[in-house]
Amino acid sequence: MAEKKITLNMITCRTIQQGVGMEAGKTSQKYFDACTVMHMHPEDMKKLGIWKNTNVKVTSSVGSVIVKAVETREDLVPGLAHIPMGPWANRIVPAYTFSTGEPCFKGFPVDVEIAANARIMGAVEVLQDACGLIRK
Amino acid sequence: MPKEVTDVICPFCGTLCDDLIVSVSDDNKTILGVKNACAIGAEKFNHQRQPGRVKRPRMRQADGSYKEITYDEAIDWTAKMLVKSRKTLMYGWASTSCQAMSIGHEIAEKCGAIVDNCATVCHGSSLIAIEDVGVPSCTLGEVKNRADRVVFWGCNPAHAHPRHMSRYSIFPRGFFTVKGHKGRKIYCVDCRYTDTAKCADEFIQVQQGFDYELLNAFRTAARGEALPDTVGGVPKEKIYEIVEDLKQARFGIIFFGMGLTHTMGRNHNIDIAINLTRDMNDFTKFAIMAMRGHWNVTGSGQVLGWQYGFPYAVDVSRRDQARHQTGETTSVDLLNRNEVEACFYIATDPGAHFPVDAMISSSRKPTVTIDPHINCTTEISDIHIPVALVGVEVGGCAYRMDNVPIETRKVVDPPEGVLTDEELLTRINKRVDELMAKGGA
Amino acid sequence: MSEYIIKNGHVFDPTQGIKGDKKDIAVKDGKIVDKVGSSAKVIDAAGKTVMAGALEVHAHVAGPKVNAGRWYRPEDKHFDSHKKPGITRIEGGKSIPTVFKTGYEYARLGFTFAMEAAMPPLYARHVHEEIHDTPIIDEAALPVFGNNWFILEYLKNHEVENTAAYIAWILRQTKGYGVKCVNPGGTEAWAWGLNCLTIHDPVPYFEITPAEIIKGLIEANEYLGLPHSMHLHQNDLGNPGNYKTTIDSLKLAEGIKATNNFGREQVLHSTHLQFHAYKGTNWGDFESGAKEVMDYVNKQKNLTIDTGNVTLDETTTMTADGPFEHHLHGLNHLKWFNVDVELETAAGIVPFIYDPNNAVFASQWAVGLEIALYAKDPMRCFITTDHPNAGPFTRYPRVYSWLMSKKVRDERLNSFKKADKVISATNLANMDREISLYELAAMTRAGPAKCLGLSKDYGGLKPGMNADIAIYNINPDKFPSSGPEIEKAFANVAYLFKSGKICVEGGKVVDMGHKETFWVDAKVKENKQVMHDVREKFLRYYSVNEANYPVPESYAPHQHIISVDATKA
Amino acid sequence: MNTVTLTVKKQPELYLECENVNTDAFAGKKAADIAKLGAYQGKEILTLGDFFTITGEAGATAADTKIIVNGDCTKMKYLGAKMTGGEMIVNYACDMYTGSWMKGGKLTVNGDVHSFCGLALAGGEFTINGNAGNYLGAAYRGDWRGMSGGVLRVKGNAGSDVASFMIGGEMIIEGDVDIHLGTHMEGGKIILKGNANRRVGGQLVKGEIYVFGKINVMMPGYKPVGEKEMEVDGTKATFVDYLGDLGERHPKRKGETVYGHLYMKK
Repeated sequence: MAEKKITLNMITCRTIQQGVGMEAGKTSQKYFDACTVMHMHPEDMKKLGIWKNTNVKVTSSVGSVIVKAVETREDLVPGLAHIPMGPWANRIVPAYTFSTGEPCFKGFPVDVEIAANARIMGAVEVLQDACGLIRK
Repeated sequence: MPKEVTDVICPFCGTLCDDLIVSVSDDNKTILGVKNACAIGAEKFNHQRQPGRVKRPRMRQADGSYKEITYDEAIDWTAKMLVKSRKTLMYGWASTSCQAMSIGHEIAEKCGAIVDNCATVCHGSSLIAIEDVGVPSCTLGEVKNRADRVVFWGCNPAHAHPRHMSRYSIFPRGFFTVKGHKGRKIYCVDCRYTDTAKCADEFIQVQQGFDYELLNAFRTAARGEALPDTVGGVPKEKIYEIVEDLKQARFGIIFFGMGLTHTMGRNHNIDIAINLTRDMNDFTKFAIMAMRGHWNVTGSGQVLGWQYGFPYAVDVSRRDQARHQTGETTSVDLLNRNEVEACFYIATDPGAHFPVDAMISSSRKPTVTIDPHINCTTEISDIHIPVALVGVEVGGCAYRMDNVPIETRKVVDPPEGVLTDEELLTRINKRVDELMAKGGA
Repeated sequence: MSEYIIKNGHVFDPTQGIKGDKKDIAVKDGKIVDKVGSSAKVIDAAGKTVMAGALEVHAHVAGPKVNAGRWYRPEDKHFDSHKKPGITRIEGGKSIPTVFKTGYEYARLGFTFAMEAAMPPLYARHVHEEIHDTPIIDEAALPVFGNNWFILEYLKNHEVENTAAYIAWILRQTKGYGVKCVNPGGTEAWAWGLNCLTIHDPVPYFEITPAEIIKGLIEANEYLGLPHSMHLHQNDLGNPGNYKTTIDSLKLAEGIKATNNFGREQVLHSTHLQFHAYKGTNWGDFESGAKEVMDYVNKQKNLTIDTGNVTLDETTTMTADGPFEHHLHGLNHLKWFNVDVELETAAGIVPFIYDPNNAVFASQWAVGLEIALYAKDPMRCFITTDHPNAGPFTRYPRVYSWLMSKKVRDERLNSFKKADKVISATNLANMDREISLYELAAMTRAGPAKCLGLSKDYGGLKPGMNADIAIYNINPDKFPSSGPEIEKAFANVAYLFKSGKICVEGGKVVDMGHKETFWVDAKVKENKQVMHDVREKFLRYYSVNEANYPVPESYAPHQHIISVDATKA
Repeated sequence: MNTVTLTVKKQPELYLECENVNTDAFAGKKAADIAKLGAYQGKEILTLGDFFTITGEAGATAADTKIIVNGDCTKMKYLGAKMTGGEMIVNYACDMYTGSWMKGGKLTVNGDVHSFCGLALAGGEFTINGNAGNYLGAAYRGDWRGMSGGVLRVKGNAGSDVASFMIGGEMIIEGDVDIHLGTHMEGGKIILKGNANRRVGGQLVKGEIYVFGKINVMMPGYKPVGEKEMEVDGTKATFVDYLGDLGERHPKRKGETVYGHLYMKK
């Protein structure tokens, strides 16, 4: 029986697709495709009970974001997850800096739940939504 | 007849490749193609000619939409914001030229602001470490010509600095390294089996967040002292073996990235890696270098350095002195603590790269963003002022990750009427002077 | 431009032999002139000392290592960053001031020119960016050559002409002023973690010795007829017993005559000699070797030197002598910065505290003063602190006070915690000489100007010369007797004229002047070999393209280009 | 000893730089003069009188002066910084740099303090009857001279980077600390009554750290060499003596290498 929620250790890093997407434009499809994914180990997917390319809700101490769980050629160990840096990853990155100026981009716990039918927001939307700038 | 501009400097990452060839239409308006660039660099040039580029400043209206305004209006609004605010965050600078930064600093000193650059969320940790313990380093050509042991620790140039490995660190043949890759032993230490790790002769998988302990073990091993059985998931035999091999280097280099700067302990991870490098110099020659990411972020540190004596997070808000304290005068902390009253962003996109809580705080303050393109930050700002792309539509000085400055080249004209950063900042500076002469906003 | 007449000041000008006579100095259109019209502004200099603007012959004031020293030492300015009222910017930094403070402080001390002593060619653009931002004072920079692969390869076969052609090429690429040589061969050896401690140690791989490099560079410099001579930081800096290597190096200049059109007489300038004049075998039996070294220097007319006076402060050492900084870090364990620069050079930085309670540091202080006091010809011995290595340049007034007053100097000497040890290890206690204002003008104005090949327009107050003038609140008839008084008088000029404009008045900066960047354009015969080698090295070994190597014109908007024609050499 | 009492009457809108709130700045002044002392809020120059009701008067010197601060000080920086003598009591939480660069006297905070407090403490007594933030008693950035003297006591917890580059003096933390305790330490004494997260004594050259609780992950550069019965801050116990950091350089004295000591309570 798969669990409904698993806890993973999250890191956010650059990828070349994210770099290309960024230069293509923050509102481009390339950027969206590159940054709205979460790299997971196949074992963790099994544990959560999903196949790759399923949308998931990722929740940290500061918030939640919907991204798509995918496998990666850059192997992770089980328990470690990665979302490329960008406004989606930053919806869940804790802003605490340990008085060093650097927030917790790497190594913070997240809960991952299945959210197969949830919509992934756009780059601007995901930020404006957090800032309360979207008029409902 | 299209023409080719040679020796063009790539405006993307800190590798600052300076061998690009860009073909340009004969009216100097359109980029037709780019040679030698990596995928990201090429995209940067391609984006220049994308349709729909914003060519005039925009102001957010009450309904959340943006309307076009003139440069004069945008400049006036910005200058008034700066003069009125008692403490402003002026953040970014990594994608602009050193010449533009100088003008920005003058404005900051006049208006009372904190000047911070992208190091603050990137290699700021490295700068703290260097402030604490120095750094033995070298230029990238030294690596190409001499290095026979190369360690990539918590960095992934295959993704973040795509031409680094071929130009400097793994593959090139240099003066004393005629065998190229074959003459070098490549190590990669990471918590993931990255594409860089795949290029390495040896991959050491460290448990996420245990770099400090592992580096401590390397240093302990180098002194011949005892170790626990495993450190950070790495068996002690492996640690001894690697350390002995590193001692055999004639010229060794450690490259590190955000795997160290962002991970628990931050500056301490780099601090101890620097100390390992220092220790290795008792046996042979060793250097260490930060894989600086965002293009001219190094240049911002240099200009702040010679003008104020600090590499980032420079607080001239009181206008009578310059101060620097990472953790206090750094952008994310300033936003977290609501220490500033207004935000001025230039040549970067904190909206995409700052943690959300910092940006929520930012979105509640008057904000001006200066960027060639629409990005996440422009869409939560009061004003977006588009400018020419530095390194594509206007030249200017940029510093490479090893602090080597290169004057970048203009390859095409900016869209008609679009100001450069230098022109825009000069006009804001002038408007600030006018307002202050009149006694404020 | 305004006209000025500086009236009734006590003028000290070695270029005219004026030793404190009351004399009026007229200024018009940026130059010193015979006379000015009746509408000229009158500056009353009665009871004051008038000298030419001082020239700094050797300081680290701009460039990559200076800046690294700045930004990696936030603690050097955490409590020392202030804005003064007026037109000046925020000024920060004790041992390594920011560019703004550097310009202002030199001007307040009466300086109008500073030579950046070590410019790595690859980083020339950085050096010029800082020079550009440094207000008021004129500046120039010396590119380093002593460990450059081109030079090592040419001089291995004693190819002086190729060496000269390459130097000329570099000067043009970097907007450089002359030939600097730091720890010849030793810094290249450092790329492998090694060093050359004598002038006969072979340089790894390159099959050449420091002696051959030094001699070859002197010859190439004279082949070109550059305004300045070869400028040498010798091997084995800072180690007990090094005075022998020092004299051995100086001997390499014997028999070589200066060839130039600038009135320069020396062929070798040996810098911060204090660090190179040590006897003994270790820090325990360390002794001053100033007498031995200066006896030799006094005899050889084709040498000039600068002192490198230790000021007994916390400071930041920085040099292209990479192995030395590593060695120093091993002694004090303070944070070590190093950069090796491909094909060219290296640099190191370590903070340093010259604690007066330490007998060695106090002795170094004495050695520096001895060097100046032993100098028979003040036109060949210049006062420096090798800023910031032996101390920051802002301490010049204090160094002057020690040199000009035996009383002030002895007070310091006798109050050292280990005074007895210092007195027995050095000769200073027995020296009575006091440097006069006239000698000081030679050591800080006329001498450096001549040494740099600038004596036609700078370093004096002759009509026709550039109107760079410093007026001090010093009445030579009532010369201050206490250290603090002397310091105060030299620390803030009453007036500083830069190119005929008043830039400092009563110690306050009132105008940013019109700073110029000096560089030397040496024309040589077309040299296909050298140009081929350049192309080759850039294609294969440099990490930048040749086309991106030169310093663009815009970096030096106000250039003062000194042309040299060596095509007929 | 004369007493000056400050009571917060207005909260700053930004943070207030109270570098003039210490016994040295007050010495020799009456309430009216103290009220005129400057305080920056961003670029705005205000006075202490704008924010505090001030009563009493100071003694002739810092040593003769006692200051009591009442009211919410959470947005006030530099309270008691650089003081050289006398006494100061803050009856509320305060912000950064409280008691930093203190050389003498007695400073008590009856509340929490933020980061960078007690930086490079050189003398005097600094007591925090609450929790402390990060970089407590550490060195200023780039400086190798951290806390060098005096006694710093925290009743509650402290954050990360506590006592970095410590070279002397004594620090007692009665609660827990986060990561990096005593990093780069080269002298002095730290007593931790609670637990430490990770990285205790990394790159330590010299000095002593006593830990009563647990350390989540021990640094690999420490090795146990024996046990010692000791009385530490009033508690008698057996401690396991670890030498370290064995990855770091260590000075020699009379031919013997001097190590740092980490004492873990059994």
